[in-house]
Amino acid sequence: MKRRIPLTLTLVLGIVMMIQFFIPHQFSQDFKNTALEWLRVIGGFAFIIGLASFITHHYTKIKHKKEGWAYSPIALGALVVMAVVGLIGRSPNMNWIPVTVQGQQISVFTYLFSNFFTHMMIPLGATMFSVLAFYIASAAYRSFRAKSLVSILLLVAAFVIMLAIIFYNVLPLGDLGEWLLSVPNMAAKRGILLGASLGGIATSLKIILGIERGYLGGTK
Amino acid sequence: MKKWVPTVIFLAVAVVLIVLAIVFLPVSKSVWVWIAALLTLAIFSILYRDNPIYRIAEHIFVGLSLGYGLAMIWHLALWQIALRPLFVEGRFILIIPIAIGLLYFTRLIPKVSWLVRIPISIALGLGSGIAIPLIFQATIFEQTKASLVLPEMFAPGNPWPGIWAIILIIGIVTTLAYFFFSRKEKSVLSPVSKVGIIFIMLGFGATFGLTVMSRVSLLIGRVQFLLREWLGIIAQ
Amino acid sequence: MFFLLLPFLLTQAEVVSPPERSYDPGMDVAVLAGEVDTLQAMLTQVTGNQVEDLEAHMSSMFTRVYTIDSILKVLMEPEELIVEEIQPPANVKVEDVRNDVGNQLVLRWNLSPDDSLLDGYVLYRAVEGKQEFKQIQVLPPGADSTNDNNDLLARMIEYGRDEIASLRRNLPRAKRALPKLKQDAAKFPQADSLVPGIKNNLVAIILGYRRNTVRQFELDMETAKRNAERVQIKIDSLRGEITAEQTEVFTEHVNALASGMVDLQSMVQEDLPPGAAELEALAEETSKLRAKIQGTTVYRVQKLEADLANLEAEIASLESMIANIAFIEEADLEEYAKSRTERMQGLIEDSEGKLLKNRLSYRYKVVAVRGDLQAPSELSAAASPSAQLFHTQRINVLVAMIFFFSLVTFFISQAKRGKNLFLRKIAGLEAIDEAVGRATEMGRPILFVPGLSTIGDIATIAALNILQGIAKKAAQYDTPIIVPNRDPIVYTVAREIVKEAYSDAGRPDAFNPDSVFFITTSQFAYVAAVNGIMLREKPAANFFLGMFWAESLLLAETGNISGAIQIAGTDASAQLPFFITACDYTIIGEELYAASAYLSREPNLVGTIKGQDWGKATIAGLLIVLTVLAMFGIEFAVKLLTTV
Amino acid sequence: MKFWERLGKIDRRIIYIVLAVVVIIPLILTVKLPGKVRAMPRTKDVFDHIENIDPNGKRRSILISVDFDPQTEPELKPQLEAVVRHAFARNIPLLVMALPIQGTDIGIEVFTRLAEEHNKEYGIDYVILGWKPSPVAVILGMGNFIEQVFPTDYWGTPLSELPVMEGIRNYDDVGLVMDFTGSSFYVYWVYYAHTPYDVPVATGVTSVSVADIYPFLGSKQFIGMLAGMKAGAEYERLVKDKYYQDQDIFLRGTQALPALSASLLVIILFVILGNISHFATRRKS
Repeated sequence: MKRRIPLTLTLVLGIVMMIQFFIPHQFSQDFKNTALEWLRVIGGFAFIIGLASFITHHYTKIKHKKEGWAYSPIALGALVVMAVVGLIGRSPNMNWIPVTVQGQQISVFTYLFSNFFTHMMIPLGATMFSVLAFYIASAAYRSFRAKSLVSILLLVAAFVIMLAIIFYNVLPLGDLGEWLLSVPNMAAKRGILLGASLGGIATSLKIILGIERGYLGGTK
Repeated sequence: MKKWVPTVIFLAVAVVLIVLAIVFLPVSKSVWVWIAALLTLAIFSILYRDNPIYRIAEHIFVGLSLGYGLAMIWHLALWQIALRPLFVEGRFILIIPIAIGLLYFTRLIPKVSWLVRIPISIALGLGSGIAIPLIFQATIFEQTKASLVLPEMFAPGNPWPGIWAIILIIGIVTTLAYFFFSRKEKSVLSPVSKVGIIFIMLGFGATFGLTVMSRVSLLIGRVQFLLREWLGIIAQ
Repeated sequence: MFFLLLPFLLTQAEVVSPPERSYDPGMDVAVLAGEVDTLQAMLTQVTGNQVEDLEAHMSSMFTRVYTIDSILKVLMEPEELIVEEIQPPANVKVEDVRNDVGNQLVLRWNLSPDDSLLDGYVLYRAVEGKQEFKQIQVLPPGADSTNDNNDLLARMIEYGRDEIASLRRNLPRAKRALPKLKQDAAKFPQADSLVPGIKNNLVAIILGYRRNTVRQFELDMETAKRNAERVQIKIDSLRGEITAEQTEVFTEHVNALASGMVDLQSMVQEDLPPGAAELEALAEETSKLRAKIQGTTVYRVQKLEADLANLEAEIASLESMIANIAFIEEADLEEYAKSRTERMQGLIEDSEGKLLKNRLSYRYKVVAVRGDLQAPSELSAAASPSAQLFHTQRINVLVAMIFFFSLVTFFISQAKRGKNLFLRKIAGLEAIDEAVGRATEMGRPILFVPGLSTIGDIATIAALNILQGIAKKAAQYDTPIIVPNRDPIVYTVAREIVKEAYSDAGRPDAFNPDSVFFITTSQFAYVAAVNGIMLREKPAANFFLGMFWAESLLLAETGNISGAIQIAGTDASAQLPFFITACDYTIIGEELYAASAYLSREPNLVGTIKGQDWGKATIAGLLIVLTVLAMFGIEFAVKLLTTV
Repeated sequence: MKFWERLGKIDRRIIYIVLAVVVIIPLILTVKLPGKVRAMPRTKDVFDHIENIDPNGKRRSILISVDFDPQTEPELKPQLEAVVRHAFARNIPLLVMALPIQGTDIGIEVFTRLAEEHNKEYGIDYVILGWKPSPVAVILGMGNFIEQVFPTDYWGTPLSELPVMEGIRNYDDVGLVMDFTGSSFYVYWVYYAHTPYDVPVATGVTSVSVADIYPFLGSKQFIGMLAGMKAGAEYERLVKDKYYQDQDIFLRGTQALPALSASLLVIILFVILGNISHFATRRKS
């Protein structure tokens, strides 16, 4: 029962949606629209899983005083503050504790929420990725070796693309880069795309047929 | 070196820079820009080595993101498309998907935690069923069709599109051959797949160059922020 | 650092402006219509109307002369034609649209011979056997086909229903709110008279928009007033910016331009035949100059003044709106809601009457119209919009689906029956023995990173399958293996796998429980820890298999410096280049799945790989065959792949 | 040979500093590249398509999907701003949504700023639809009826009360879906919007995914593509030349371009130097 119900649901819904694709009749369209609406509603609740695992992860860390546990209260605190500020501050017509910002009266919660986003989340997120530029520079110097025919080809193609970007105004180089992207690159990527699509279809099929059942709970 | 040394160095450098900046530059007067700038520098501090300041900034980010998601999901999803239609507009049919969605909570109750599989299996079943025919249409058919060599590509005076199309088709077929795992060694396909690897490497090379550009762009974006919004060195 | 300047020096060498697009033939008429107007105006101004020059100019610019002819015709024969009779369109044909939900018909007819004289065509429809014709569409002259469907009508009906529902919902609310609103409105000076239009508007607002209380109006007004003040201040400050000196320069420029214009005009007059092009250039030049001279300050002042005027008007209207609320009675609300509901109900009924119905047949007539003249066509044959149960243009998708599904299930069942399905060896896999051997010789450990993703990722599962084989070999040679994990579930699975491998090799006692461990879920902290392991323990062989993101670069770089043999594999195509350049062997994309199938021999995996293989072979075959067919001009090849 | 050996063992932090200097100096000196930025054909395609949208016609609106997180914001924001400026200049109604949740507030920030700059009004010239869960269901659902997916806008106002939505019902009234993404959301738009509903789709991506997108460009499933920060600069140039010649607008991407060229060049040099030092020292040993 614990396995049969979910497996049957997947099987039935998967096959029904596949058949729906081939039926243009109104009832089929109505069914599809309802299914999509329900899917959106159900999807709204999916965040619970992420939230639960985040809280338990940090809670156990603090409880057992694992390495680096001191940071966990910071993460949890940030979560609570942002959630409270957002839940209150993003409500329609919210004007608790108004403050004046650039001549507009807005709630202090709304004010904090938008500033937390633009002046904390954006810089933190964007900088985390920009650090990679330094790592690439270092790896370029220390590890990108032209040690085989394959890696020589790869490095040459990469150089052509980078030079084409820098000197795009200089015709032959820019056009060579464009050609590299739209002929050999497109051929390889299309081949890989076709293979990957077949892989995706096969995986979906296995999910529907209940052969692939990793989603039932991770371990066997 | 002691563990706290980088922290101290970072703080010292930060303080010196801040003082210098306030004295000599048209720095921003907004507290928020300052917070953003200091957080940016905190993340950059990992370039020296892993340190507590970086870890704090990282954990703040993780917490904020999740808190943000929670608030937004309540306002934009649960309220707008589930609860309001149900309670205000009286669309009682929505009780069913809402009940199914609530099953996600059983994850927290060990005894009935298997019930969480029901919403997951519904989402996966619908998703897979919708995806299969559309992937056939959107990639397999569309991409194959777009790869065919057509006579009109060989316009008199400009046969190049046709020639490139032929190379394209050679590249696709040889790439597919490289990933063809049923081929025996020393079969005809071996040299073919060697041609395939050339195309694959040129393709990856292109990705490589572009990835480098991408990362550098992100860095420039951050430096632009520091120099422009914060320090005011670059003109607005 | 001279190289910093290099790009700029080089780009200086050859600067190429973007290639101009040639005119889209479909756009010729639109482009030309604009051209003719401006040119005609200019030519008239300079020389009087000379059509030959205009034509020469236009045919030099455009290849499609026939559109010019039609425009010229209109230009040269402006008198109104007097028409006494028009011919009807003929041969009206109706067809059902296939593969739809059954709500549309396609109509085609031959244009009336007097098409160019018509105001347009009007389309009428009647249910088969009934005489009552309803007007459905009005079409412009030149239209010889149309699609009759329920789209627009459905939209109307939905709109009407929404409006009725919101009226019903809001009436009691508005009634409740009204006394309070009137109280607040009393604070404002009374408006001179109640404008009926504003009143209706107000009633609608009070009914429909619950946020729009007087409070909101007041807030809006405050904002508007504040903005007006700001704009005023800005204008004053900008005015201060123009100094006497600037004004002088400005006047100088205008004078210079005026004198220049005269010269240029006379010059143009002299060599007119090819001169149309110069005229154009002149116009452009002049407009640019003018913009420059006007200067941003003047422009901004003007714009701000316009803003100020707008704001003041807005304030006035808001004030009168608020004051007018005092005149609204509860009866007004009711009356408005009632009349509006009636109107919407009328709209809905009318639209519903016009909806095409699935099971009925319809006849059409098309009427040519010019002023009061009407010429109806013959009645069309009857046709009925039917809904289909199978989408015939998707047969190819169905065939492909069935074919591929049977391939996959066939091979899976073959593999399950124990049939040995051949899979080729994979280069990176063969190197595993070499790497493990080297680690044994050097007496150093093996490092295995099973990717950074969760167990739900196919790449992670593939990596764990490969780990099984490696751990077994390590157990046999008694070489230590280190498996750091980022995901807690992957960690438990990996631990079981390594433990099992040791007992399979007959040495369960040699398994060190500390060799498989969980580090942290934080991406960069995990990478820092693994890098630390590589630098401290100096493993002789590094395996990076599974799903990787940006950290691929960091891992591969550190491993490279520590001098280990590195074998990597992932299906993340953006990360593969880093592995290829920094590792000794790389397992590329799908090879990873194949490798895991090859090692584990799990029937599901092997069967799927085989199925996909033959799917790929089919695509490659089709590509070649269909290209050959297409080159011989057989359109079937392309049609076969066209889906809707 | 000792020189190469020592060069090979150089501290990574020195490399970091070199890169930082190469990025900062062109920005501070506000180096301007000579000549105008030449737009790549893919960028031009997007520009031309938006040029040909008739703001009074049937397919008159643009649906902008801000499908990126803060992580890739520096690369995609110049593109987003340039496209929004273009649409504002042409008075095209804009619908703004997001598939990942954090995209909404990035969109709000950009739109509130630019709308003020261009005198555009919320609800009349553009609308923030916001975010809804299950991307596949959202994209497919909007093909049927936008209001079914987004009954209200981001702030809870019913869509039917916003003038901008008048006559915009589903993809049939959308002239272009413009998706900006730092991950693979572009595939969703091809699969679930372009394929079933045949709406023109274009994408603005980080350079990482550019090479992967070419197959879809070749098959015309995307009408065009904006590739990374570079394309942002190109688009800015196209828009400024056509609509804002006399106006001073901040060109985020154009400003960054010299630093981008310089740092790419430095990285190429690093690879070459690294390889020379590697092979020189290896031959010795």
